[in-house]
Amino acid sequence: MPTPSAQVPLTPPAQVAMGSDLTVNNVEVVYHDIIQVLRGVSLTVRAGRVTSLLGTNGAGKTTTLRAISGLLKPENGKIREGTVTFEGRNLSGLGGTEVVKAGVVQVPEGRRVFKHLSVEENLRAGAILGRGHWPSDLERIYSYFPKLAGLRHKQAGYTSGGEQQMIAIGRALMAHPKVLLLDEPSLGLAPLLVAEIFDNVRQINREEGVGVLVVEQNASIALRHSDYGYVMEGGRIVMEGESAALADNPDVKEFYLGVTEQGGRKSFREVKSYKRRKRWM
Amino acid sequence: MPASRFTQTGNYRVRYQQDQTIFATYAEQTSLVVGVLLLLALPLLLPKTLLRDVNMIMIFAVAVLGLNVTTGYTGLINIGQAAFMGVGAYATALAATRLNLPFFLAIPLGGLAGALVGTFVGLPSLRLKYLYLAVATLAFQIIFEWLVGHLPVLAQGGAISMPAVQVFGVRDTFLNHNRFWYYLILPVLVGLGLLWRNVLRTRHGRSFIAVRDNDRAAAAMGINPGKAKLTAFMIGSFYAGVAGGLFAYFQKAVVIEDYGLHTSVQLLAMAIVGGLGSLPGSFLGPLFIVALDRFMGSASEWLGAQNIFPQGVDAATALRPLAFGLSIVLFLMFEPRGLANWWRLVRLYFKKWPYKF
Amino acid sequence: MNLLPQLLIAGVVIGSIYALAALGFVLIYKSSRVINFAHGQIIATGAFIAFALTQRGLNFWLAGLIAMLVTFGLGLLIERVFLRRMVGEPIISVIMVTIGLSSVIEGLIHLTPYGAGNFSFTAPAVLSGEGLSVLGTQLSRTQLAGVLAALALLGGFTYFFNKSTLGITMRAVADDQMAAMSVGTSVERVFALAWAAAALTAAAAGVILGLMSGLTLGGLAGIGLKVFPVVILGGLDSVIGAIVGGMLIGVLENLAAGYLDGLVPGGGTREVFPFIVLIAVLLLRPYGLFGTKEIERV
Amino acid sequence: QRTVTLAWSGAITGPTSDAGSSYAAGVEDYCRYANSQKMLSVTLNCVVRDDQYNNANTQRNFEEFVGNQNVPVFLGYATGGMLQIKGVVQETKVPTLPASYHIGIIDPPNNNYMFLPVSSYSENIVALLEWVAARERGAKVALIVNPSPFGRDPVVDARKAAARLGLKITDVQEVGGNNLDNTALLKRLEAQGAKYIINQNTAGPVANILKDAKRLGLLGKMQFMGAHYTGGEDLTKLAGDAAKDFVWATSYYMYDEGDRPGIQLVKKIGAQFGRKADTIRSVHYTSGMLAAAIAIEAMKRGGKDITAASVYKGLTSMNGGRAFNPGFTVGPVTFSAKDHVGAENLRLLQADATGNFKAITGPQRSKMFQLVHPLK
Amino acid sequence: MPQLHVEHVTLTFGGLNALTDVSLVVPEGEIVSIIGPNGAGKTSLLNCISGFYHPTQGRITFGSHDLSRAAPNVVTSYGIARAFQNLELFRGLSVVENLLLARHTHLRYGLLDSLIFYGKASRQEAENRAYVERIIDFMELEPHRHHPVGTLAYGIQKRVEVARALTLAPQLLLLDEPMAGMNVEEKEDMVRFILDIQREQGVTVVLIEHDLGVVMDISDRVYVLDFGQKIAEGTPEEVSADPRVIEAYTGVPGTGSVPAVQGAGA
Ligand SMILES: Nc1ncnc2c1ncn2[C@@H]1O[C@H](COP(=O)(O)OP(=O)(O)OP(=O)(O)O)[C@@H](O)[C@H]1O
Ligand SMILES: Nc1ncnc2c1ncn2[C@@H]1O[C@H](COP(=O)(O)OP(=O)(O)OP(=O)(O)O)[C@@H](O)[C@H]1O
Ligand SMILES: [Mg+2]
Ligand SMILES: [Mg+2]
Repeated sequence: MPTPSAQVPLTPPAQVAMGSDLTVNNVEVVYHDIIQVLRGVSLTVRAGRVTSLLGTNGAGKTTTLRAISGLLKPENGKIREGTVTFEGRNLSGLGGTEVVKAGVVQVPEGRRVFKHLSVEENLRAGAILGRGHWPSDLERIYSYFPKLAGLRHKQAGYTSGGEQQMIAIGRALMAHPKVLLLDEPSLGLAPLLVAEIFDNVRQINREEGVGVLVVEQNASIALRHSDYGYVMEGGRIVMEGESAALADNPDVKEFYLGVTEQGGRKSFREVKSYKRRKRWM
Repeated sequence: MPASRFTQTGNYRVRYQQDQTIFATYAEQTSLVVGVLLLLALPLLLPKTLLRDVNMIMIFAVAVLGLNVTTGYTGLINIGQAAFMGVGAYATALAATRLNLPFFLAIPLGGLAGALVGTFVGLPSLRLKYLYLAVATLAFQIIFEWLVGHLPVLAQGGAISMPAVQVFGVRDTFLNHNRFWYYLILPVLVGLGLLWRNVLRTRHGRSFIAVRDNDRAAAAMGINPGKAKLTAFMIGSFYAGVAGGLFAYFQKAVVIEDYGLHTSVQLLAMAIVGGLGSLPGSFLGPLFIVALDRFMGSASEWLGAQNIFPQGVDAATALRPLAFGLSIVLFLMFEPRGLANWWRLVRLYFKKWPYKF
Repeated sequence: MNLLPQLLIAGVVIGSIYALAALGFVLIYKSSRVINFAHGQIIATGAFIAFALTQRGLNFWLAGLIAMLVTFGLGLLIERVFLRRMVGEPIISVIMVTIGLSSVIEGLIHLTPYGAGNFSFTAPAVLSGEGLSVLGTQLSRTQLAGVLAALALLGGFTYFFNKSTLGITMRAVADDQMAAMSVGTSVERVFALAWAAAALTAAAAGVILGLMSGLTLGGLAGIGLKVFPVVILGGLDSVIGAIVGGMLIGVLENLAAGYLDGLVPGGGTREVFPFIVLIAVLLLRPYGLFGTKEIERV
Repeated sequence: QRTVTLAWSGAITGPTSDAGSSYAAGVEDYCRYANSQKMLSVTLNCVVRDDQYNNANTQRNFEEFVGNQNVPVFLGYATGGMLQIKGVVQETKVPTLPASYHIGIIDPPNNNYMFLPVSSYSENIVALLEWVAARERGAKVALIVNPSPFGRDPVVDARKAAARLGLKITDVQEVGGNNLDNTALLKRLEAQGAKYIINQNTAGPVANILKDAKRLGLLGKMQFMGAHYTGGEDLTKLAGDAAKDFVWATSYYMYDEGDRPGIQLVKKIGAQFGRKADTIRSVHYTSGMLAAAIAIEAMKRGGKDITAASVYKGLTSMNGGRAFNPGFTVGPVTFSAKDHVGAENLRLLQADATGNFKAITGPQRSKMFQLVHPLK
Repeated sequence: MPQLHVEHVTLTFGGLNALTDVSLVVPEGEIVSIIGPNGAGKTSLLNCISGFYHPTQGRITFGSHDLSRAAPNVVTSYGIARAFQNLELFRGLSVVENLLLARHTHLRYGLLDSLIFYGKASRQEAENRAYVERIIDFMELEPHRHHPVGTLAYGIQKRVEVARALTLAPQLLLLDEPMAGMNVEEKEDMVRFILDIQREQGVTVVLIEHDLGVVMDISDRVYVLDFGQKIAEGTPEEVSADPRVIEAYTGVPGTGSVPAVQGAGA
């Protein structure tokens, strides 16, 4: 398992806290008042930049996003310690609606489009705050995702996985966010589409100056498309750094990128077949 | 196995079959015996009208056990359980009056009739999901009541009197009515309770839960979801039918009003207040609802006598529906797992207390 | 004289009253997937509030309006106090809460002078005048008012759900609460609004029903049951379905009463016929004529 | 013996509570009035208990009153509950007075201790048929009944009577609550040529039928009529002017007949116990009083020791010169070992334009009824 | 052991062709992968095999059994098990109970035995419990045995899905994206389980997966779908060199060694 490594020093606190950065400060989260999942997580999403958050299953990545976006409550979770600040405001403890109003919007894990609504209605449902002018916003979304324009009236439940991911991102954009939180956008997507989605994210980031925090299992693509990265394990940030530097880290290479010491990719057939007993909890 | 089986301090089971035992420790077995003795002595300890309530609770418990199979375990919301009771009651009444069958044959016959009709009514469940099935059972409830009203053999819903029952030379009379039936209903309830528990810990019971949780995955496990649902309906309405037969004898006559929508709602309320899908809940729910009704009856009468309300007794009796409704609502809001959860907590507290159902 | 056209007309008229009664039911289901068993009781509440106000000398129309506003508030209150806590609980629990509520509301009405007894509105002159004769069927002005109110409300809500952002959002909430929250929707507010709107339409239905058949608690509350075949036929979450379902049930009832009753000793087939149709419809089209088909992909 | 309990069990909430709550008030008030008048040497403990129209509750109340409190007479209520309880009543020999005037309650078997305070629904209906036959030979009649044992009860007797009276019953239809639209029903009856429509129902469904008949212009063409629970204040309130000309059969005096001693008593007692005007006006209030009055009178006549047997004796001796006449009904209350109907006399009343019922016959018994349903 | 034959299968949803004339063969004991873009119809094909959908045209056979019209539970009884793309577990039940459910058809006692729960039922329950424990051991799920699966981490839940399918003791195992949402290390674990299942138990495997690294490394044979049509088939090497596949799916030429998306963060 990766451990904090000397090659990637932790960012000194002085570097943090620019005006419109989103900062997560030493946050602890418990579910059902007993299950502690985050054990003091701190990270910064720089304004206008793409930040990635990597980590094993169950490390608490989704939980971190929920802690930011105020969606812990419906899952019976709460922030026990720490703060989330954005533009000088403390977002922790706010409800989902307030956080969206503040300009931070989450694209949930597994996309969760409104299955029974048409594609266009899905997008309009994102315009609930009434920010901007929805008809022109629709055109804006269609310009990022031309595919969606052709599917306007199709029921979202019957669109393919990649299209659903586009709908979910487009829906979030309707609220004119300043920071976009993406939870595993590549989940279940074919390689070409993964690339397409990340290109889209990059484009949106560039053109609208939106800050992006992207949670990913697909570390290679996430690091390639982000400026800065964090690695999370067991509810803690265990590593961070510029994306390029992270991708060079040997532990990251072995456990997240599947690259051998020699730099080649090792074959899945050669996985050691003796039992590598590990603790999963 | 540890040397002492009196109290158990850990899991000492070494064979999977031991995981199946219900009463494992001596403490549990002793308290079982004590419990049984207590139950047998109950009629001697309770005043007569309370004993009547106990009998009602036990009859309701039989029906609620059934409801807990369909609704609690299989997730098929059933708003027609009282109609299945009615099917059992009428079948029992016909068996007793037309075929002159003794009650120990007439009541199981009622159960079978319930099961038969239940399976038939369950057929839409093969296609219907979610709330639509609930509405289909509601429709059955209404169609049932209508049908009885149009059938002269069923006295068009008027009274069909039940013959008096005699067991071991003891006759059912006004004075011993409640004791008499207590000793007949109790074994039926205990027996059906045991069968209930057995079914639900075997492949059938698991298939019910599987269908409830995820019927597609259930099908992928080789479970025929339709068959599972129908089996659940069959078992659930068998229990209802038996309850109906018992009720027919206990009330001494079958009248359609006893098996109306209101009773169905009451049964659902009992199942939920008790805790859906729970054996102790199936007893605690009816106990709570009946006790609450008795209490509110007295309370409202007392309030009426105090002349607090301008209209005296009429306004005060409003407290009964109010309390009934409020108790359901409050339970669901604050203790959705029902009384069974309280029961569990109490048992955790008295760790050594037995009955690890 | 041919019976059929008269039966059809009468069926459509009574059907639109059913549709009006069913509308609130659909509103709640559409946004929160809750079947509201207390709907009949809310209808009764609306009617009795209006009646109590007219008893105190208020103008009929004003009384009706105030009753609608009061029940609007009542809807908000019910949602806030009882249903908000139930978000995320299994659906049967939520249904049972509404069953409990129906009992609570009945109890509360019993605490007023209107709990037991028969009352009726003194209809304003506009509504009590000569009716209209359509194809040989005489329709009263009350009935016509009912049809108009039903069509207006149903049309309004259809537009609302399909075209307005708020309407779309309400449907989105029904679809996936979590996802709706993620784009900043206040799910609570949507639910509250749905209950309030439903209660408001229930009051309208209550007043019209009260005008037509007088006010008794049992009678008004009993409409809550009649609504089931209507919404199942039309589709639980479809406003259009409510009106079509209402009219179909109205017509079917009348056809049963007109043609079947003579064949069945004792008659009264209109009481069950809708429910038999209901089961048949469920088997052929499990989500009703206009209901949303559940999307299931594994 | 210091106190004796006079107990009633019926629907104060639940279905039919509109009638039940007034009935309960009548029972309770008359009982308290009896105490205040020292009618008996003992004090009455007046108990009215809500059974929510639930038969199991009725039986429980019966067991508690009869089994525990040893009441000498039981005042009951609903058709279903009373039919169900007949066996126990027979066994315990406690005289029982229902508020349901279903003839099956006093038909054998197990009928020895069941007493109807007034004429049965069947007798009401047969009397209406006699009235029709007198007006128009061979007239066509339709019956509309409640879809319950309560409603279906008189159908058999009505058919028999109609046959003997030369009337033609064109249809028997069941109509319950929520009958918001009766167009089809009425149009069909019209097509059948039925001119007389006799109802056995509660006031609500009847009112809806009348309103629809008015809308369809059938009021003049059809004569609507009904048994005890169809008419009176309840109908007036619900149907308004659509109730005009409705013919109603009942054994009770009307509230408007202020010169009748019974009605004066009702008003006096109602005022004494502070009842609402609406309650006092209700015929069910009077009915409740009648039941209580009969019970108390039977206690008084039964002898010093008040027991079920003494009350039975007191009841069955109410005949001939010893008939009881509290003035609530148009005839005296008579019972005997064979006769289990109290005030058999009834009148037909007809509603005027404002919905007030005015007698159109004097007090009478239905002769035909005694032929089609002889005492058993 | 029987082979799976899919012959000219077409599947239509109200005008939309999810599958058009797809044919494929799965030889016994092999690992066969199906790849293709999202919405290509991979899951639909699996649904057709496992009885959730029925092909509009064409035939699917498994040995002597015709699967084209069979219900899912019937297909299962022929020895075909499946793990779903989106978790379809019994979330409220524990791992043991989930697996016991998969023994449903292997438990052969009737409703009456159930009611009495003595002898037959009791004995079989204990035997099957032992069987389930062996699977738990094999899939390394011991620590989670009694936890409700709904509360387990996503990766574990995926593993429970596979374990549950395995508990059915199938001859053919259908896996729909068993490694979605996992990091490399976790994928390696899953690959090892799949290989063990195939090698040690001789189970035939049909695998749908978007991670080409995995697919190319472990498959004996690969089919490629696009817009419901089969556009390529062959060994991993053949398929990954096929221009049509590159255009429709991977976007990058080359063999299975290092697809671009899987490459190091360069
Ligand atoms: N609603 C909840 N109730 C209880 N525990 C939860 C809940 N949600 C998550 N957890 C637990 O919190 C831990 C972290 O979950 P989280 O979803 O944040 O992980 P993740 O890093 O996003 O993993 P994945 O890559 O699988 O999505 C897990 O162990 C999970 O079981
Ligand atoms: N039940 C259904 N009703 C209507 N259309 C459906 C249904 N199931 C699938 N489809 C359609 O069939 C096509 C193929 O879908 P399928 O799920 O098989 O794709 P897939 O290849 O598995 O994609 P992914 O990689 O995203 O899982 C899609 O266009 C989808 O919308
Ligand atoms: Mg996650
Ligand atoms: Mg798929």
